[in-house]
Amino acid sequence: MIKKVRQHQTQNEPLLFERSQPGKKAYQLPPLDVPEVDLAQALGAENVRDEIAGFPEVSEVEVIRHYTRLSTWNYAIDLGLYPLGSCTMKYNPRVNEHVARIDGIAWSHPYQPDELSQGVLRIQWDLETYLSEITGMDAVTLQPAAGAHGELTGILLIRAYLESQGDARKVVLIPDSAHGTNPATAAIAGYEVKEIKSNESGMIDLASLEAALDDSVAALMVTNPNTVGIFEQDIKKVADMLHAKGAQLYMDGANMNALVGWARPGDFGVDVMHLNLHKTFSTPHGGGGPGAGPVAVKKHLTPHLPVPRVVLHGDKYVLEHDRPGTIGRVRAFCGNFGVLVRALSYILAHGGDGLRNATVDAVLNANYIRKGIEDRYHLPYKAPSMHEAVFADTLQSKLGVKTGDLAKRLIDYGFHPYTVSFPLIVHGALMIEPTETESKGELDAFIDAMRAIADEVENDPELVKSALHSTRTKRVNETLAARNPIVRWEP
Amino acid sequence: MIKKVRQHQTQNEPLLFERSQPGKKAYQLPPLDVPEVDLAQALGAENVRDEIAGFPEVSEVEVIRHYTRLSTWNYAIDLGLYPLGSCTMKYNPRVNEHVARIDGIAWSHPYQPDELSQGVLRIQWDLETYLSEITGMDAVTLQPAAGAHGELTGILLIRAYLESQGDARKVVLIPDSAHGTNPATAAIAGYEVKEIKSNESGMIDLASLEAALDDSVAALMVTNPNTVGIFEQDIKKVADMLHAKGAQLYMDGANMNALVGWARPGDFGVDVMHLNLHKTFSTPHGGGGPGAGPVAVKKHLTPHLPVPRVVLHGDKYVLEHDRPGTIGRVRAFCGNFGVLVRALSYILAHGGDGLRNATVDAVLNANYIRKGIEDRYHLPYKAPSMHEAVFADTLQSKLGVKTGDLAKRLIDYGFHPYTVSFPLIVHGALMIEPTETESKGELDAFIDAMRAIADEVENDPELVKSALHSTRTKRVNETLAARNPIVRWEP
Amino acid sequence: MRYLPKSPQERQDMLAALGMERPEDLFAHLPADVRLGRALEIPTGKSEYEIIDYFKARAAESGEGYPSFLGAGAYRHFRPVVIDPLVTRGEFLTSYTPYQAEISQGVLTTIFEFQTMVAQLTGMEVANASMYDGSTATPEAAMMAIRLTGRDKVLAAGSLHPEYRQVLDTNFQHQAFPVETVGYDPKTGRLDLADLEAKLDDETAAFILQSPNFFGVIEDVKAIANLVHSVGAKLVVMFTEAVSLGALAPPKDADIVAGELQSFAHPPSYGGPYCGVLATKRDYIRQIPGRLAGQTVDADGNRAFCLTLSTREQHIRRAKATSNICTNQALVALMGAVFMSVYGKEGLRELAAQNVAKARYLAEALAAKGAKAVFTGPYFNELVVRPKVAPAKVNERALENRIIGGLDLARFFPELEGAMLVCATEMTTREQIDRFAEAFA
Amino acid sequence: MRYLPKSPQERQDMLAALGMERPEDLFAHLPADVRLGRALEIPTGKSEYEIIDYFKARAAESGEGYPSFLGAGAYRHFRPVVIDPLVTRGEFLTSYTPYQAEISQGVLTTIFEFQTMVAQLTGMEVANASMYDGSTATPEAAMMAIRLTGRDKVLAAGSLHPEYRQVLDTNFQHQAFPVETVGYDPKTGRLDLADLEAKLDDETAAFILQSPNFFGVIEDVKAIANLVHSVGAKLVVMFTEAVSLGALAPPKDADIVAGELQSFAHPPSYGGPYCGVLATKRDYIRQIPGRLAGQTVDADGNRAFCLTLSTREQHIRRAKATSNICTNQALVALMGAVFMSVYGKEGLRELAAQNVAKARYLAEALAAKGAKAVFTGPYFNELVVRPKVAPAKVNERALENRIIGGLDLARFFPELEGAMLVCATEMTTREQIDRFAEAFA
Ligand SMILES: Cc1ncc(COP(=O)(O)O)c(C=O)c1O
Ligand SMILES: Cc1ncc(COP(=O)(O)O)c(C=O)c1O
Repeated sequence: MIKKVRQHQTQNEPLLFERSQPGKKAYQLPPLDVPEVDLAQALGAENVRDEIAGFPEVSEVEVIRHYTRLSTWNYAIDLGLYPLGSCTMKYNPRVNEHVARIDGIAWSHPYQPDELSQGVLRIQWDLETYLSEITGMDAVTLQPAAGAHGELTGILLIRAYLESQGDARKVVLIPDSAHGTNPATAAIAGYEVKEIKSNESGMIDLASLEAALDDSVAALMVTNPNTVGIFEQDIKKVADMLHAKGAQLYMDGANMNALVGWARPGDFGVDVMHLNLHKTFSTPHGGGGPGAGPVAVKKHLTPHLPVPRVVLHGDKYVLEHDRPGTIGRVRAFCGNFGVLVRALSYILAHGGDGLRNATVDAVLNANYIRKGIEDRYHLPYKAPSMHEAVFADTLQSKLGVKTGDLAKRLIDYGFHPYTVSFPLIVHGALMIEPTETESKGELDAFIDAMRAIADEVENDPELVKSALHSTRTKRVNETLAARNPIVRWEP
Repeated sequence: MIKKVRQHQTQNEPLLFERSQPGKKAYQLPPLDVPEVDLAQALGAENVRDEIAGFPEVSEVEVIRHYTRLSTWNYAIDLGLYPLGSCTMKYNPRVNEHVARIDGIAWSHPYQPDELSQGVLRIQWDLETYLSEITGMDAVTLQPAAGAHGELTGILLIRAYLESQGDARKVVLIPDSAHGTNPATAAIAGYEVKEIKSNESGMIDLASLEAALDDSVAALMVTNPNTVGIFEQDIKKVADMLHAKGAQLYMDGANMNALVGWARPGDFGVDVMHLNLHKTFSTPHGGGGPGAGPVAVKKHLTPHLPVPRVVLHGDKYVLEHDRPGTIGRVRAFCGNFGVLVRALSYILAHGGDGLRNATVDAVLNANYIRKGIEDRYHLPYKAPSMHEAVFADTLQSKLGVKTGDLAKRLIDYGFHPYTVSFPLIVHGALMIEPTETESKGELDAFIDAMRAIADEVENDPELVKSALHSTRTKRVNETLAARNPIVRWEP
Repeated sequence: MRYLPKSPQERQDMLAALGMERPEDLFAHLPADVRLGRALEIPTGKSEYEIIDYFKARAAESGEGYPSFLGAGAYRHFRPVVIDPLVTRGEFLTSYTPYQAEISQGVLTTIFEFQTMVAQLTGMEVANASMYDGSTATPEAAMMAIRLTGRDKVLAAGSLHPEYRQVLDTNFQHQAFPVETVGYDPKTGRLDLADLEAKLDDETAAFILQSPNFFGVIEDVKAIANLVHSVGAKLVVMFTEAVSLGALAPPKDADIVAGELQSFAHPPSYGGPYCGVLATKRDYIRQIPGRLAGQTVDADGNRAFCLTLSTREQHIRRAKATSNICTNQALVALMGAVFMSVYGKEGLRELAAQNVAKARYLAEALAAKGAKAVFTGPYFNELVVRPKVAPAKVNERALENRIIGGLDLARFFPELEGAMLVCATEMTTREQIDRFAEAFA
Repeated sequence: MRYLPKSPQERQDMLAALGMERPEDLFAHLPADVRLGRALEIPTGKSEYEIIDYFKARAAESGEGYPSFLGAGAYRHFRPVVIDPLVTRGEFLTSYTPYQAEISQGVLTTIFEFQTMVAQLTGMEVANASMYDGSTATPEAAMMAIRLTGRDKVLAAGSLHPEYRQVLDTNFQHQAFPVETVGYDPKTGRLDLADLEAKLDDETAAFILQSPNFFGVIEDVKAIANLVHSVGAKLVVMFTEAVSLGALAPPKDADIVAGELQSFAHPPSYGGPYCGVLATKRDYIRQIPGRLAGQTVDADGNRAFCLTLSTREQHIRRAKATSNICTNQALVALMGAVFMSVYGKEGLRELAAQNVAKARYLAEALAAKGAKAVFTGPYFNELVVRPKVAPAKVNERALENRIIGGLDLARFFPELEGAMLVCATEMTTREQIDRFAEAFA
C-alpha cells in the first residue's frame, strides 16, 4: 500500500511560445538618462537585426505562473529522498543561497583590481585551505567548473608533469567500473584508454593491473570508494605499483562523501584528484548544474597547476597569472565562484567535527538501507558498503522485471529512483545512495517501498512493468525522441 | 473534458509533532560573547519554566520539507485564477516583497527618533498623498490593520464628529447586501444596526432609506460598487439625504478596484471610507493576512483622526502624537507598515495612468465572464457589472445542485471557486471577481469550465453533487469539525 | 504594463465581444457627475529598478545598520534564513483565507500547528489563528472576558504597554465599559497587589496584566490570579516579548493569554505587520474572536483540517459576532510557526537564556557607568535604568556613535522622568553594549 | 547538527540494527594505515548568523557598491526581481539532471524552451542545454568542427577573448591540433580579412571569430563566412555579450554559434557560475556536445520531454563521446530562460538599444576628455579608448572616487599599450559616466 504520496491536481501549462501575444510585456526599463541613438546609424543598418522571430511576449504574472506551474511537475530534494547513487543528492542549505547573493559577492567583477578583491580572494584561499586539509593533498585549484572538467584538468596536470620528466606517455588505465566521464576525459586529453577488470569483490584486480602496467602508462584513474560503494582495500599497493612504474594515481573524488574526516586520499598514495562540490559539499544541482570540480594535487604537480592562482603576498591576496610550468588556463576568470561560496558556507557550518559526523550518517544510512532490503534484492558484492549500496535486479529479472521497471514503480511509491544500470559491471544495477541528510523515517519508508515492490514483482509483475500509474506524465517514449529529434519549438 | 489540470502525486506529510524526536535540531546560535547566567538565579527559580511539553524538535531539512510539502496541497494566485468575489485576488508583484525586505525598512524600529526615520515617514506621507488623490478625500490614516479595523476606525471617527456636534446618535444603517464586518463593526462601536432593503436592481432602496432615516441615525455604511458588483446610481442623492439629516456617509472601499482612476468617493459625497490594500493595492493575502485598511476622510473629520499622524515640519517629517480631537490610538506603533510599503510599491509601478488602465481591465474581465456564462446561469440583477458579476444557482438548484456543489466541481476543473453564498440578498450566490491580472486565455478556460459544469448539471447532476473527484483531500466534513472541535494536536 | 496580461488586440477583441469600442464604454453607465474628468495626479509608472532605488533611498534615511537598544514591544531577533524561502513560496504567499478547505490544506495544516504551538508555549489549552497584533488583541481579550462574565468593568495594570492601553481605551470609550488602572510598586516594578485587591469587586470582568511587563519585570501571575479569581473575574495576561516564554513559566493560571508574536521571525518593520495571538481555556472556545482551524476528516476518511466554529464570526453572526475581525495576520503567523519549528523545544530555551545573559551584561555595563536599575523585580531582556544625565542626552550621544539608544520613559510615565527602558537580545553584541555604555559616562 | 536529521537515539538504534555500537565501527574495514587518526583542522561549526557575518565581511572587502566600467566578458545588467523567487523554488533548485523524465517534466520543459530561445536568438536551428561557460564552449565548438570536417587545423581571431583563446590552447596543446591566430585591422578593430584569406586552406577545420569581438567591435560575419566556406571550413562565431543579440543581426551564416549567456540574469559573481551556449545547424545535431532535451509523447499520448541523443554523451559512448561534459549549468540557464521570458521580443531590443546609447554617451564623455576611440569599427556597449595618461593612472584616479575603471589592454595586447577597454550598460548612469570621465582629465 502506497503511504508516501497521494494524487492531487497539478496545473497544465503550454509552452511560453504558445502563451505569447504581440505586445504583451513583463518588463519595463527606466527611462534613458542619455540621448537616444538610432540603431541603424550607430551600428550600421546591415548590422541591425529584424525582430527575433518566434521569441515570446508575455506578462509578468504569466512568467510567474509559467515557471511556478512547471516546477510542480518536478521532483526534488526539498520534496524527499533522492537516492541517486554516485550523485550525493544531499540537502542544500538555504544559507548557502543567501550568502552567494550578498551584493559585494554577487556583483564583484573578475577583472576588478586585486586590492579591491581581497574578500573574494580570501574566500578562495580559505576554501583551498580547507579542501587541502580534507583531502590530505598539498594544493588545490578551484578553477574547474565540474567534476569532468576537474578530471580533464587533473589528467592534463599528469601529462604536463610526465612531459617535464621527459615523456607524456600514451595510456590511461581505467577500471571497468568507472564513470563515463573518466574514459571520455582521458580520450580528450589525448590518451588511449585501457580498461582494467574488477575482481569478484568489485575492487581493482591487481593481476590485471599488473598485466596492463608498463611504461606507456601515464596514470590509473580510480574512484574510491569505487562505484559499487566499496573502499579499495589495496589502494596503497595500487599506488605503489603505479609509482614504481613512474605512473600517476588519479582519484575521482565523486564519492568523497564516504571519506571526509575519516580517510584522506593524500594519505593513501593519490597524486591528483577532483572533488564535486555539488555532491560532497552540498551545492545545489539545480536540475543539472552548475557545479564545481576543484582539483587537489601533491607537491610534485603544483608547478603545473592552471592559472590564475590565489597567492598571499604579505597580508594581501593576489591572483598570480604567469607560472612557467602551468598547463595554462582551463576556464575564463576564476571558475564557478558562486558555487565555491556555497561550498565554503557548508564547510563553515559543519566545521571539522561536523564533517566527520556527516560522513558517519552518510555511511550509516547506506548500510541501513542495505540491511533493510538485502534479503529481497541481489547484492552482487558482499564487501562492506560505504556511502552507497549497489544491488542487481537478478531476482526480479527472472520474472521479467528489470531495474528500470523497478525504478518507475518506485516513483509510484513516491520516491525518486536510485541510479539505474550503472555501474556497468553490475548487470541491471540498482545504485542507492541516501546521503546523511535523510531521516530514519524517510529511510524506513523507502525500505518498505522497496520490499513492497519486491512482493509485487512476485505476485503481480505486470503491475510493476506497467508502472507508472500515478504521475501526470506516464512513461515517456525516449526512443521516439531519439529517432526523430525535436529539440526546439516551431510555430 | 477537463483541460486545465492533470493528476499527479503530492507528498504526504505528518504534523511537525509527529516528526519530532528528542534532540533533533534545526537551529544553532552563535556562542555567547558575554558571561552565561543561571536562569533560576537571574529570573527566580519559581519563574523558570520546565520544558515546553510537546513542542517540536526537528532538523533543518525536515523543516524545509515539511512546509514545502504542505505548500503543494494549496491553491494560490501564482497557480491560476482565484475569482473570489469581493476579495480582489490579483497578482502580487514580487518587487513588493523585495523592497519590503530591504534592511533599513525591515529593521527600522517604531520608537527610533523621527530624525532617524525620515525614510519610513516619507513612505507613509507619499502613500497618504496618493491614496487621498485616488479617493478624492482630504486626509488618510494608515493605522488600521485591515478592512474591518478601518471600518471600526471610520465609525469611531463619525461618532467623535457627531459628539463634537452634540450627539453621537444611536443607529447605523446598513444595506442587507453588506459584508458581515459592517454590522459587526457598528455593533462593536456601540451602535444599533438597522438594515436597509435593496431594491429589485440590487441597489439601495431610497424609499426604505427615507423611511429609516431619522435624527437617531449616525451613518449609513454603503459599499460602492455594492456587493452585487453594481455602482449605486443614486449615491449622490443618498449622500444628500443623509447630510440633510445630519448623518454621515461611510463607504466600504473593498470594491475600490472598480473605481480607481474613474470615480472618486470624495466626489460623490462620501464622508469617510476605508481601503483594503490587500485587495485593490496588490499586497499578498498570505493565506488570510496581513492586510491594511487605511481610512480616508473629508476635512470635517480630520481633527478626529487617530494618533500618531505623520506631519511635515519644514522639510522634516515628524510623528504627531497629541491631537486634541483625536479618537485616540487604534493600533500600537504605525499600523501594518510593511504592507504599506508593498502598496506604495504597487502604486509607483502603475502610476496614475496605469492604475486607470488596470481598472479598465478589471471591469472588462468581469463583464467578459458575465457575457460568457449569462446564458447558462441566472443573473439576478441586470444592471451593468463593474469589477465582479454575481449569479445565482437558480437554474441548477432546480436540479438539486447548489452553488456550493458547483464550486467544488469547479475545483475538479482546476480553478479556485468564486465566493459562495455571499451576498445574502442573492439566494445561492456565485460571486465572481476575476481582477485585471487575468489573461484572456485564463478567462476563456474558466468560461468553458463553467459552461461544461452547467452541462453536467443537466446531464449528470450526481457527478457534480459528488465532487470533488480530483484532489488529494476530498470533501471535508465541516460539520464534524464544528460539532467536536479539535483545534490543537494532542499526543 | 507588465502586470496586465493582455495584448492590445486581446483587449480590443474582448471589448468587441461586449459590443463596446473604447474602454470608456465600460464606465458609460456611471452618472456623469461622479466620473473623474481628469487623470490621477500620480507620476507615471516606474520600472522595478526605479522602485527599488526609491526604497533603498528611504532605507538609507531610516537608520539602516544602526545597532539599537530599543525594545518596548518591538524586538530585534535573528531570523532563520529558511523562513523567507518557505513563506514566500507562491502557494503560501498568494493564497486567500482557506475557506475552500480541499485546496487549502497546506495553509490549514500550518494554522493548526500554529494554534498548537501557541497553546503549548502559553500554557493554555487552545489558541486562535491570530489577531492583528498585541495591542488590538487587548480589547479583544477584554471583550471576551466581558462576554464570559457578563460584567463590564475592566482593570488594567499600569505597567501594561502604554500603547496597548491606549488602544483599549479607544475601543472602550464609546461603549459604557469603564477601565481603571492598577498601579505598580515603585520599588520592585511589579504590580501593586494591594491596589489590585482594593479595586477588584464583583463588577470586575477582567484584570489585564502584562508579564514581563512594560518595564521588563516578571510578574507573580499565580498570586495575582488568586486575587482576581477570588472575585470571579477573569485574568488576562498579555506579553510583548514572545522569546521570554522560552524561559519563563507560562501564565497557566490566567484565563486568557494574549500578546504579540513579532519576536518570532518578523523584523521590527517600523511597527508592523506583526502577529497578535489569543489563547485560553477549552471551555471558552466559543467566545474566542477570530479564526480557528479544526481537525476533521474528508470523504475518504483522511485527516483533514478546516476553519471551524465560524458561527462566532462576523460573516455568519454579523452584528452578534465575537469580533469584527476578518483578515488576520496569517503569513506572519506562518513565519512564527516556521520560527518555532526551527528553534524547537531546546532552541527556544537557549535563545531565551542568551537574551537573559545579554540583558544582564547590559545592566552591569550601564551600572558601571552610574546608570542603576530602577526596579528590583526580576526582568527578562529589558530593564529600566536611571542614567546620571537625562535619557535624551544619553540617546543623543549614542546617536553620534551611530547607535540607537533606549526609550525615554518620560514619554509615557511622567513619574519616571529621567529613567529609560533599554533592551538587549541575542543580536546585541558585547562590543555594541560596551560602546553604548560610553554614552552614559 | 541542524543538517543531520537524526536524534542521538535514532543513530544508536540504526547502528544497533547493523550490529554495531560506535560510529567508528562503520569504518572498521578501512585499512588501519589509511584511516585518519585525528580530527580535521577546521574550526568548529558556525551558526548561520556567523556564516552570514563572515561573507558580509568578505563582500565589504570586494568593492561592494562601486560603479564599474568593466565588461570584457562579464557584464552588469539589471536582474528582474522575479528571477530569484522562481529559480530558488526547491523543485528547480534542488533537483538533479532530469534522467527520470516522468518526474522531471518541469526542468525538461524549461530546457526545451531554453534551447528554442537560444536558437531563435542566435539565428541557428538548434541549441544545446548549456556548456560550462563561453570559454570552455570554445574548444567544444572547435572540436565539433574538427569532427564535422575531419580536418584538424584551427584558426582563431586575434580579437577573440584572450582567456577564451587560452582555454582553447590548453585543451588543444596536448592533442596534435595546431591553432593559428588571424590578426585584426589596427584601424577598424575588425578582422584582417586578407590575413584570414592567407591562412585559410584545405586543412582548416574551423575559424573561430568573436562578434562583437573583445574590443567591442562588430564583425562582418557574412563576408568572413564566405571566405571560410570557400575552403570547406566551418565558421564558429563566439559572443560574450548576449544582450548584443537584442539589436545585432544574428550570425546566421555561421556553422556553429557559441558564447556566454551571463548577461542574461547572472551577476558577474567574480567570474562564475555563468552559462555557455552552443547552437548550430540541425544537420550537425549528432555532433553537438552536452545535453539536449527533445520532445516526445508519454504512454497517454501527451506531449512530454526527455533528454535525448545521449548516445553522443560520455555516460553511453564513454571514450568516444562528443565531449566529457556531464554536469552543466542548468540553473543558470534557467535564470537565462526566465530573463528572456521577462524581456521578450521587444524588451531585448529596447535593452540592447539602451546599452548602445549609454556606450555612445560614454564614448563622447571620454572623447571630450581627450580619450579618443582607438578603432573605427561599429561597436555595441564597449569600446577601446586611449587616454592621455596611462590607463593604470586613470583607473587609480577613478578608484579614489570609488569607481572601478576599465580594463588596461596592455595586460593582453602589448601592441595596445596605453589603451583601455571600457563598457557601459543600461545600469550605468549618466552621472556615473560623468564622474568617471573626470578621471581622464
Ligand atoms: C563517479 C563520478 N565521476 C565523475 C562524475 C562527473 O562529475 P560532473 O557531473 O560534476 O562533471 C560523476 C557525476 O555524475 C560521477 O558520479
Ligand atoms: C465588502 C467587504 N467589506 C469588508 C471586508 C473586510 O476587510 P478585511 O478582511 O480586510 O478586514 C471585506 C473582506 O473580505 C469585504 O469583502
